[in-house]
Amino acid sequence: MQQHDAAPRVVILGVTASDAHAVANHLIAHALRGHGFTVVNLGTCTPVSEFAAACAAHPAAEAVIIGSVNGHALEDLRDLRDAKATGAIGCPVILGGNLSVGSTKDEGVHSRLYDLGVDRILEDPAELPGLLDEWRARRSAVWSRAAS
Amino acid sequence: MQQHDAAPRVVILGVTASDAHAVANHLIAHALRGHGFTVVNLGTCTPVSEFAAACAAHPAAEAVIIGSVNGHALEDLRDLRDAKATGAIGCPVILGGNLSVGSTKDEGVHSRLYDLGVDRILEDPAELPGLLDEWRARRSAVWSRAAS
Amino acid sequence: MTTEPAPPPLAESVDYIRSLGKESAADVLRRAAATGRVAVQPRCGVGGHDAMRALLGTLADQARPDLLTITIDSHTRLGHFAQARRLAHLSPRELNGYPLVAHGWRRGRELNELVGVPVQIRHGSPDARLMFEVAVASGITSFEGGGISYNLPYSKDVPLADSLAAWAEVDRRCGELAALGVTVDRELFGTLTAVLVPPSVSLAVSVLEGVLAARAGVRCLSVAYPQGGHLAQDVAALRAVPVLARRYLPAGVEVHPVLHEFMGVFPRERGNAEDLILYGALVARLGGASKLLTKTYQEAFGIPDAAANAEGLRLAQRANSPLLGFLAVDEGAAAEELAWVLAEVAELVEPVLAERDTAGAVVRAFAAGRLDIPFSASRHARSEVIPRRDPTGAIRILAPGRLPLSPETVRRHRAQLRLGDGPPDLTALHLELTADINYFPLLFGEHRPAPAPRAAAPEAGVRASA
Amino acid sequence: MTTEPAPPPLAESVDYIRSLGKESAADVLRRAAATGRVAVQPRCGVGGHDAMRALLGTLADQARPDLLTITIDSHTRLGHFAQARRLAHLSPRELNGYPLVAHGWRRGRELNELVGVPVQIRHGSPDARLMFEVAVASGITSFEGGGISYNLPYSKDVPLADSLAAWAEVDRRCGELAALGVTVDRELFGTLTAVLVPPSVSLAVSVLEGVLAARAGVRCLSVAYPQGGHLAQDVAALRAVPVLARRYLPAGVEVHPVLHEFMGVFPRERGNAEDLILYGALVARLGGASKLLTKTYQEAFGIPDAAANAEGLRLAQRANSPLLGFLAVDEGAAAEELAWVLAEVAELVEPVLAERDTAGAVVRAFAAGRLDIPFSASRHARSEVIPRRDPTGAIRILAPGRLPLSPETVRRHRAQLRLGDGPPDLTALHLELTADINYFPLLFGEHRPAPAPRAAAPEAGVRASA
Ligand code: B12
Ligand code: B12
Repeated sequence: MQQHDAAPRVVILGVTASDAHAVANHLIAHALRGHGFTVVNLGTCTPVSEFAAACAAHPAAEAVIIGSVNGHALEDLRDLRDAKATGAIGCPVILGGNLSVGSTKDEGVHSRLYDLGVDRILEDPAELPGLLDEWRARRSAVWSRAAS
Repeated sequence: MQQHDAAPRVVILGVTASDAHAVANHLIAHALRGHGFTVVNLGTCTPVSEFAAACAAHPAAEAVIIGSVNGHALEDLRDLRDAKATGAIGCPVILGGNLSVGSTKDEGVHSRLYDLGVDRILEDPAELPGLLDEWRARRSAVWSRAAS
Repeated sequence: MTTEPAPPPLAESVDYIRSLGKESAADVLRRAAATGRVAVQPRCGVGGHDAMRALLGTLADQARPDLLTITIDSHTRLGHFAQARRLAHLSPRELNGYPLVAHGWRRGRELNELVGVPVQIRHGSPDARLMFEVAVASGITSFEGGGISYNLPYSKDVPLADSLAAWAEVDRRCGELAALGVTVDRELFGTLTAVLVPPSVSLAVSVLEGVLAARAGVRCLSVAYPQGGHLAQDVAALRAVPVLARRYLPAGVEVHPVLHEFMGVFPRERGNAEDLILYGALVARLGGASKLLTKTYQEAFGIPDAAANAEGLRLAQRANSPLLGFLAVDEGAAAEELAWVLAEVAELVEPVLAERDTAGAVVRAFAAGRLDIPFSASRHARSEVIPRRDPTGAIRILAPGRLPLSPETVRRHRAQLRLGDGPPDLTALHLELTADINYFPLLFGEHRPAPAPRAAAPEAGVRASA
Repeated sequence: MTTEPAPPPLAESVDYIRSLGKESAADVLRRAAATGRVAVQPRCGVGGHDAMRALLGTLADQARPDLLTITIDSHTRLGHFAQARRLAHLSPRELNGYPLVAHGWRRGRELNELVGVPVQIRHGSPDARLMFEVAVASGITSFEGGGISYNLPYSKDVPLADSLAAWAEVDRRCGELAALGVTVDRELFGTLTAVLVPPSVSLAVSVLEGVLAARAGVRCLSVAYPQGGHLAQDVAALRAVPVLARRYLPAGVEVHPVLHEFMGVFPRERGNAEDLILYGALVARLGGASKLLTKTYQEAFGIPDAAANAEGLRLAQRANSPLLGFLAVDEGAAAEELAWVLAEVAELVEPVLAERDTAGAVVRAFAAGRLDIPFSASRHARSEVIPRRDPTGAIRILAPGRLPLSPETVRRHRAQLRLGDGPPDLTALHLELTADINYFPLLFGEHRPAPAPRAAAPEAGVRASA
């Protein structure tokens, strides 16, 4: 699954199934486009199945980037474990937002989310391009080792 | 120690030893005068000894009326027990105000004040004339029984 | 949670409502309007039934709000009742609201009976028919929503025609209840997507929803407007509500202006959040709102705990202080904003109201972008309208998209934004918009301001001086 | 409590103060004045040392005031140190403040080091010489009091000549400290007996104390004024402070207006008390106070607990909100009040300042009633001056007693009080005064108003409309 550096870099973006918060999604999509990414933005209220379908439609996608701010991340991502296990979502999953209900946060939620198949939890959307670049570099390193 | 109804009715008024709150004292003195009492007003910061001295100077006094709002009633009236026991203060003692420190009041303070020799704790200064009249009527009843 | 019996027939619920002997929300609003007080109401909802009882009890005790709320969780809002029921069972703390449909109307009655003040259901459901039945069976007759305002901010792909039809059913049900002598207070969610919503867009949507609701039989309307942050603009928007009601709604309908304390990105520091809460409450007083929905100092972090919620209410209640009679708004500025917003609302709603089938006209207008909202959660609005704050902090329209605003209106907005004629620089715009969204945290110095935008920089004004 | 070593020599205390590396109270006030913020400070004092540590810690944590306080108990105030020491030992909860002299300067240092902000001693001692030494040894250089203002409201029979002499010693000590590079903030207790104090009486006493203090070597004066309740009058009184300072005090002395949130009878209901607290804080902002002393919603009941104290501070801090730039006072009314109060202060202080020995002149003036305060706790003021509220709630002078007010001033006050020419009816006056004292509880409808007075009834105005 090698990629040309010149080929457009695709990411899949969306907000979790029960979450209608749109503003961060609009802004992140815009920022990633500004960084040269092709953003497949599934928008708000996106169930895991819809992320999986987008992965199928865009096999070159570098990552699925999911936002969740209404506190329902755990429940909304319940199906992620299966989607990752079956390969329905093959690329890494980045998650960010406000990941649990309440004003004091229990960090146990993060490990439960990693258990579900999230690959990286970020705070600040500004970290996205850097992380995507880092992963691409590591992928290239793996491929060149395979090619050598 | 019989009294003529026509004789001026005397009361001794003052605020406890450590207490400088003057306003209630001014108003109570004025109100009692309006009810026809002769008020010996010792004012603020009056130790028990000064109340006792006033009793000696005004043997006809019907009552010693003490205010305390700064929360120090118990400490300021420590000498009252002796003054009552020795007869240095012979007439009944009425106490009112804000009798302990703090915004939530422990009613135990009242019984400790009664133990010290306070005869009646009142909330509202408006009750003073009624109480003084009631006590006078009861005194008269005792005297007339004694006379008969 | 046992299996829930179907809600009783309407007449029985009406009897139950009467038997409660409570003031209705409409009564409370009417009294507030008559006495010039602002009724104060929290948002509050947690997943578990006992937790919800405790929450309502604490708020009633500690803050004595004029109305209470059952805020519904996101799953229920979207009609995912099974999911809501499962969580209510297994892990109610993971719900961001009270799953009323799952808990059922008998528990709804229990909550209603727990408190002396009327209770409102606040949710965000494009299709609220079942929830409305459960609410009425619970004896609750204050119900937020609308076919536009509970669709576009709250779901991705529900056609407007569907949500309008579902809400028309709810509104007709309100008419039936009115005929039975029960006035339902129907609050319209003019807050929309809450972030940088131009007042005319908010009010236009409420006018259209109000017209549809009144036709369906609703007799008491609360028109909610989200505090934007600019005093004269917000006061004008609230004062516009009765004017618009006289202009566009039948005389028999009571209409109450309602202010939602700032609904966008809240400052994180407690003191700053409290400054904003108090400011919002004062705006409600100055704008003549009948009701105020409060926020808490925990807003930036998550659903507040009961204590923080009560403190937010108590702070907001200070706006009803008899000692604040000296507060005043710049009446000239407010009058100017009022004239502008009324003209803009007319430009937006009158073409729609000119058509015969209003609901259909609304659907077509949104499809064509002649009605539009910024930052839509739904595909059924174009979000081509782009707002910005002007140098004084007021929310203006940078790009009207396809809104049928007059050239004069468009020019005025551009002038207020100190814009030249060229097209906006998109990268700069993104930074500027982000700064506008973070207006209050920035004003309080909580974040470093975004890199200086390349387009016309703000000049004087609140932000610059902070 | 072990036996306390004598306080160290002044130079050593100065080194200690420097070593603390803290801002001084004077620094905080200067910064507040420069930035237009109002510094916020609680009253707080409890009997036990550990309890006092906990109290300061809680307030610092939960409310981040700009300054903190050690409020002293009544026994210590009156010099009954043995009694204070006994109670500090046996039953510290029975003390209404912190007995600093009993606990001693090493514990004073501990308290001072506990918090990052400067600490002030607030007491009420006609003779504070020992307490001042303990305070300075504790590294505390903000000290309230004055030879008039800490005598007449706080003791029964201390001759003014004695208290003035004792405070002259304290003030000379401040001069010594100034020479060593340490600025002591000396707050003058213009609040006096707190209840219905006419602004000119408060300010006149502060001017005289200020003149004496400056001559003795004090370089930083805080002039405290007690909120009376009438916006324009209170704002004018605060604005009068810098004018009076320019007029009567040497140029080298820094002078800060300080507002004491309403110091009279407080409403009992929490919400009403909080309305008054917020109002007071806004008055401080509008009047340009450098500092505000806060009250709590428990004021009517007793010494507040730490949580209530912190809440009072947090509410008052809202007055510094950057969102309240729109607040304004009726500038015409404030200017009028300012002109009046300046004229009255001149009428009161200039005859005294015209004499050669100012302290002696003060003593003679109080003895003769040419200076006077209402409701004096002390025999050394006549309390012939009788205040009343006018129909708008402003505090006026019903009977000037022997105050050397001009006939014009006297006539104006009587006119403002809507008085005829006859002598006042004393029974009615008593009821009216009581109503004026209970102004805020009555305004909030907490008590039934006292029976209608027989004299001229209030007409329009705040009270009537409440
Ligand atoms: C605006 C808003 C709304 C609008 C949303 C309009 C719309 N459709 O977009 C309205 C009013 C409709 C709304 C509704 C609700 N909301 Co809301 N809302 C907000 C608010 C005020 C601002 C959100 C926002 O737009 N911020 C601006 C954007 C740019 O930032 P953001 O979304 O906060 O995201 C930041 C980070 O989370 C992160 N991030 C976000 N996504 C991603 C993704 C990635 C990959 C990464 C790396 C980072 C990242 O970066 C962003 C920038 O810093 C916040 C509170 C606040 N922050 O002040 C509450 C808030 C998010 N809402 C909340 C809730 C619960 C709801 C409701 C469920 C109602 C309720 N029960 O209270 C409903 C949602 C219904 C549903 N189905 O989802 C809660 C979430 C609670 C929790 N987690 O404990 C909040 C925190 C309010 C609160 N304190 O209770 N809301
Ligand atoms: C004005 C005032 C002052 C003025 C007093 C001026 C003066 N010399 O008169 C000043 C500012 C100087 C002052 C100082 C202090 N005060 Co002060 N003060 C008040 C305030 C605000 C009003 C008091 C008042 O004049 N009320 C009007 C009069 C008419 O009513 P009253 O005194 O409250 O009395 C009523 C009842 O108590 C009762 N009553 C009073 N006396 C009597 C007597 C009898 C026989 C009867 C039947 C009834 C009765 O009837 C009155 C009418 O209802 C009260 C709080 C409040 N109430 O809002 C605090 C208050 C009384 N003060 C208090 C304290 C502690 C002090 C200080 C010790 C400072 C401190 N540590 O905080 C110093 C006192 C120093 C000393 N040596 O005593 C506390 C008492 C606390 C407690 N009990 O827990 C109070 C309650 C404030 C508080 N919440 O902390 N104070």
